[in-house]
Amino acid sequence: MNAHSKPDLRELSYAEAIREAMDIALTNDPSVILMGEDIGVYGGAFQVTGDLVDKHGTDRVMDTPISELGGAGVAVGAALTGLKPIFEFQFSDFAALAMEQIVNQAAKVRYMLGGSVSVPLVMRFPAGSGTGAAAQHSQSIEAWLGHVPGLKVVQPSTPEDAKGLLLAALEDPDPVMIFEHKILYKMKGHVPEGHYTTPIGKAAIRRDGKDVSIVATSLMVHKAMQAAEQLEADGIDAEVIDLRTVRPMDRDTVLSSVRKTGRMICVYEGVKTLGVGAEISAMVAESDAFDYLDAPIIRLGGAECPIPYNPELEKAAVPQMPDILAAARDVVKGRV
Amino acid sequence: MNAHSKPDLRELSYAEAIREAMDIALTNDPSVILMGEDIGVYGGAFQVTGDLVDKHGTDRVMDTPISELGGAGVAVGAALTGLKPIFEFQFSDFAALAMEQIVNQAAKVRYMLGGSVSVPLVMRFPAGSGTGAAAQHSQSIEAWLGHVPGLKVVQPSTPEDAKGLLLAALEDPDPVMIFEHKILYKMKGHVPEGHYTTPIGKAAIRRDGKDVSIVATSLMVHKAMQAAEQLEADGIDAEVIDLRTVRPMDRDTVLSSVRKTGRMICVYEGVKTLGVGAEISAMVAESDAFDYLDAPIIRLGGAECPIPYNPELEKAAVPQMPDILAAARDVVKGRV
Amino acid sequence: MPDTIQDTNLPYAIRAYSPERLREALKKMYLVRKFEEGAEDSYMRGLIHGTMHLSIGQEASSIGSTMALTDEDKITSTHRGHGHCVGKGADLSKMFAEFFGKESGYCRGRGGSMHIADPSKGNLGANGIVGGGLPIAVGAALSAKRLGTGAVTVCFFGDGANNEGAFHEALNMAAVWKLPVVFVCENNKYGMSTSTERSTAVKNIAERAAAYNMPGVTVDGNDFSAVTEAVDAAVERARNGEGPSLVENLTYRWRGHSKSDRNRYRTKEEINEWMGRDPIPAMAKLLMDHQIVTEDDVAAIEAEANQIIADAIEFATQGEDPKMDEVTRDVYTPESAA
Amino acid sequence: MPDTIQDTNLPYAIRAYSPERLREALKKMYLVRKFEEGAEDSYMRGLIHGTMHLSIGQEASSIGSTMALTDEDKITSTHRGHGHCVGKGADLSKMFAEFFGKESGYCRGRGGSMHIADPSKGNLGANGIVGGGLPIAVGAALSAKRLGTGAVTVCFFGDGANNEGAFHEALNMAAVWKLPVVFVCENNKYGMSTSTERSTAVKNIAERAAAYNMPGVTVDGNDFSAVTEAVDAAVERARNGEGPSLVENLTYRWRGHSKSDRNRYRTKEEINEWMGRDPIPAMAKLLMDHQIVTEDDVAAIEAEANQIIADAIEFATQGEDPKMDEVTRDVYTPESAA
Ligand SMILES: Cc1ncc(C[n+]2csc(CCOP(=O)(O)OP(=O)(O)O)c2C)c(N)n1
Ligand SMILES: Cc1ncc(C[n+]2csc(CCOP(=O)(O)OP(=O)(O)O)c2C)c(N)n1
Ligand SMILES: [Mg+2]
Ligand SMILES: [Mg+2]
Repeated sequence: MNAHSKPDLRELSYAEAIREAMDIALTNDPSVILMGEDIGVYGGAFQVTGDLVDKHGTDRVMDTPISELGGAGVAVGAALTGLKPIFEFQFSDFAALAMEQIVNQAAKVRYMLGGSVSVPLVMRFPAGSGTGAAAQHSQSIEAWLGHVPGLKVVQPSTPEDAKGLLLAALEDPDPVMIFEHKILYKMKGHVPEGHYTTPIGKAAIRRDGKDVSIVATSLMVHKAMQAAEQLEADGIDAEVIDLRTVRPMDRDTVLSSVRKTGRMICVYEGVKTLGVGAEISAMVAESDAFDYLDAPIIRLGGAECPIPYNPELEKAAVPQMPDILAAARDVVKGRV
Repeated sequence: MNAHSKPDLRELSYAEAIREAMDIALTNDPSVILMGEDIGVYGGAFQVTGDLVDKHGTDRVMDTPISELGGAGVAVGAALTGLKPIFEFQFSDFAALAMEQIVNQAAKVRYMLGGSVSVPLVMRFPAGSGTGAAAQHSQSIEAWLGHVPGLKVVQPSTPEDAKGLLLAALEDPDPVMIFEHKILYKMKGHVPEGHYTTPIGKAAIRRDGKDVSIVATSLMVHKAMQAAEQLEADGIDAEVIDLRTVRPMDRDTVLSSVRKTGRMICVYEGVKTLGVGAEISAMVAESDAFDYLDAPIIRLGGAECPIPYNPELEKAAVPQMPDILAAARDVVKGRV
Repeated sequence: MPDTIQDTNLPYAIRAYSPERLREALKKMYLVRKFEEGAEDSYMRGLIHGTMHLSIGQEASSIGSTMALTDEDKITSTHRGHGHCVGKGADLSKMFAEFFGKESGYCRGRGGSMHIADPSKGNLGANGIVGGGLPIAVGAALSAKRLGTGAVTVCFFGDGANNEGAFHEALNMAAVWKLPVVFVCENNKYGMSTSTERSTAVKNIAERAAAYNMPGVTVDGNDFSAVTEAVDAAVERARNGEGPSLVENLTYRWRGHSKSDRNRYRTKEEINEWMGRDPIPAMAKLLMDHQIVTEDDVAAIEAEANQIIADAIEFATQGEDPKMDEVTRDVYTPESAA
Repeated sequence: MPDTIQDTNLPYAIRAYSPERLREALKKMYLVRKFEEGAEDSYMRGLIHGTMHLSIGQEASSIGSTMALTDEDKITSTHRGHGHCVGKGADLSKMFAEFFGKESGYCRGRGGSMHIADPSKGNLGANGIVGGGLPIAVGAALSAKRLGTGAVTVCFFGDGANNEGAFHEALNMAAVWKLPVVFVCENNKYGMSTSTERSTAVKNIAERAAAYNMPGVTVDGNDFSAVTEAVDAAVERARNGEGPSLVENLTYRWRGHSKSDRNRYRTKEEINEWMGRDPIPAMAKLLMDHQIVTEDDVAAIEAEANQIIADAIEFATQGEDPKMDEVTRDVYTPESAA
């Protein structure tokens, strides 16, 4: 993930990896369409769709009006009747406008209809802070959707997974919500060629360790890896788990790790209270792994405020590498 | 709470208590207005506003068109400019249509503007299952709003608190979201006359006990109380805490209880994963109270499905009294 | 799909449809009425829980608006959707079984009245969210256009729903993309207790079609022939690739909005006036006037409908309850459930 | 508020406003232009992070639409809102300080370009959510009506925003309740990269006013007098209790949508054509033609604007950064923060 790549391996950025996945899907499956605001000639607000419209045309790469609720609903209706839409929200924040279609319709219709339909819908949400775009363009709302049965929710942290999870989402008959971190779009990493899938519902152990389990999501995985490297100097051997999927959560991988290390830190960018780390923590605290815990379960989540504009304040509002370092030292040394 | 009332104490239903609070507010404060769908001549889908329109007129008790996003936004704009709106969603599920105004506007505008405005807005959400109204009319979504800094979120479980928390919300300069359980609307209980407030942010210990802390919300408080009574026969002395406020959560009351009992069960109706109980559990697991825990923290939350229509299935989808009984017995006897 | 008799002095429906189709339509109108009366009765007797929204009085709109549709065509429906289901060919037994919360119901007892659907017949389902079906219908029309199926989608919604943002966004997209969808507004004067005068800035919902550059027409929604004439033209327009239309059927619900309604927002006189414009006898008269049925035929059709409903109630009563350990079944599609 | 010169041969603005007000308006137009050029420059030099949306080319619309407003009147603005702020009397120094993320900025560095507001002057703020301000404006108008303040609210939004459901819901409620609000659509032909032809089913946004039974008018948004004439009439109508109106100002943004724009959706010719219709020289000419200013006056006004901007940048540069331990300050109002 961090410069793990060998010279002979092809590298792509996270955005390019997503684009490649969409290109493969558009090429292989005529029922796939892309929908979203300014994803055509503009190439998407973050240039993720890029020039796909030139190759696949405006019928397959559809610019929608600025109508998030309606657009999401059109995607739901299309998914119910033979298409496989990949719907891009321009910023994840705007999903607040479409919660009704995502939650009351897409997530529930299969259940409400007793299983007679499926909704093969993929939604992409550029998420997170760090771009100086302030409170209405920087949220992490994966916890909302993670709370909703009927949805699957993933947060790729690497270019490889970004492609693999998107292709897996397209093979999934149910709605899959993909939270992509905007800061990761430009990150490069090895991405295998062609079609492959990364399993939805499986966490990845990014670093083996025995002293403390750091369970992180999205961009925080990289901060956790940096912290783990530095912790080595302290003689602390951290295990870093990339959660990858918020729903369904990979209980086994997390619990096994905690049984081994006896200590856990959850690191996530969303607001701490009722964020993803609350579930990770509670899942461990109610399991048999509880008996292996030697210390409280630490959560490092976003500050209890909207994301501020000032760049230094913006950093102060989400967990940073030194916070992880400090927490790991504390929890290992019994200081909490 | 359950027939605790003395003969000389005045009883009202939960719905009547809320109506009385609104009546007092409309009478005392000319800036208060009620907004919502069919809250006027119809009296509200659950007859909570009742005949208030006859007394206060259609300018103060305003029927809105079926426009949840716009209606909520009008309430935000009115709150920014001198009115104190009490906005009723007909069912909490429809808040999914208004998340943008609730979250991106009401919750954030004060912060985004550096503190130069406040949003004295109260929103009421009839919530929960048990009415046979199925998946789009039965959700518990307090966890979504509990995740949002800038909001306060309460869940009254008694008529007395329903009135007191609403009057407290009206005195609060910031947006307060009130989740009212539809099944409680007809429940009777003592309600003091006149104006009083119940503090936002304070849990209530409904029953003292030493063996296990049962932290419950809304309707679940009553199921927990019933369970606690039955547990007496087993020689289990359960403490029942009514959380009352989801944001800000009353850390002190919960932690003190856990320090005393060493065991905790969280009972909540919302979907278990990423529901309110996840936060209660995680808050304890990361605190010093962790050291007092003699057993894993049990969560009893809603099943991982939308609310089904069939009445028996509907019951199976949320925690019931026997579930609490069984969990308490297990956790006290060391079976988990 | 409409047949073709060319005599333009005849009412449209008589020209456009065979006697068989017209008798079937009358029967469907009776079926909707009897289904709802049966549902109401079951509710009163405590056999059904939850709530229900009856469309009694609106049968010409629901049945008339679905005449031109094949099983490949789609509909999206509303909370007041029993008529649409029947129009789209639903099995009354499975509808009743769903009402009773049975495994043999359309939704295996998970959905109830507000979610009856029959995807095999192109019925994408009722919806508990006012306006929820509008963008979904546009999505179905998008599929039809992209996949070249030739299918048309009829999207039902109420006068109240026309003030939802979803209405605006859906109609705009349908128009911009010229999709094969017909928006059928069943204007029964009220959204719950709120009259269109108090909720809607225009007099007729169809006036709003101009904001989307699509044809909009208002018709007597209790006149079967007028409804079919307007909707069929819109369906044909959609089928020909000319884009969406808005048809407004003016009608009235006799019953309260739902079981909690005290009917305080309208007068007895108004209700009585509209009960005098019952669309079912009007349809029977139309068919009798044109020698398509006799009075006896009508009685026989009504009796047949009664029998179907009685059988449906029996079927529903006999049905099995869902298994309690299957409460989380069907949240995810099996191959993918984690 | 408009003054009164009765000679109807004169352009409206000349009749309606005193020479002082007109000179002030020209100065404000320069201030918007210079502010944005300064912001752009600062951005290029790495002094500002985040994004910004420049309204260069649209100054007649923003300044013209706020002429009739007092400090009691309200506005809601958009992501492209610097002009509206200046129109409503904002202090350029505090605007720049906000851009620079300083404690001395309008939002104490918490909001940035997309959230500048000045409630003390009735400016309820820019908005990062397209369409987000529409219902809020209606709420402000509701307050004015209920509290009897006589205030009018001007609600700015873009052509792109007109396809949001919030637009529909807001305009409908404003009309049903006859509220004192003026909806000002700044139609600059594109929502980001999507032209109105590709996004909107009507040609002119003002056509949609009919769906809300309110007056709708389309004017040359680069013609200051045309803008004031249309908006002032709507403000007066609102002030008189006659309800809302929709005014559409046709204009153009010279710059890309934001810093990420490759300008691939429009031609150089189109941009050049509109740059030829610069509203600022047009306004200067109008005032010169009517002997309100001389060429030297215009130069002096421009120089004054330049100086104000230079001072503002200096003020912003000197400003203190927020304290890092105050990151959660102002989430809640102090008395109530828990
Ligand atoms: C989004 C949403 N808001 C409110 C409701 C509650 N509700 C159900 S039906 C209804 C009235 C709908 O009126 P209309 O669209 O005219 O349909 P009608 O009931 O008259 O057939 C309301 C307010 C809902 N189900 N969904
Ligand atoms: C709800 C929402 N959707 C999308 C965006 C992203 N976005 C910001 S500005 C913009 C274009 C808005 O177009 P228009 O309303 O015409 O205003 P203009 O930028 O042309 O001034 C878009 C799509 C947003 N900020 N909010
Ligand atoms: Mg209606
Ligand atoms: Mg624009």
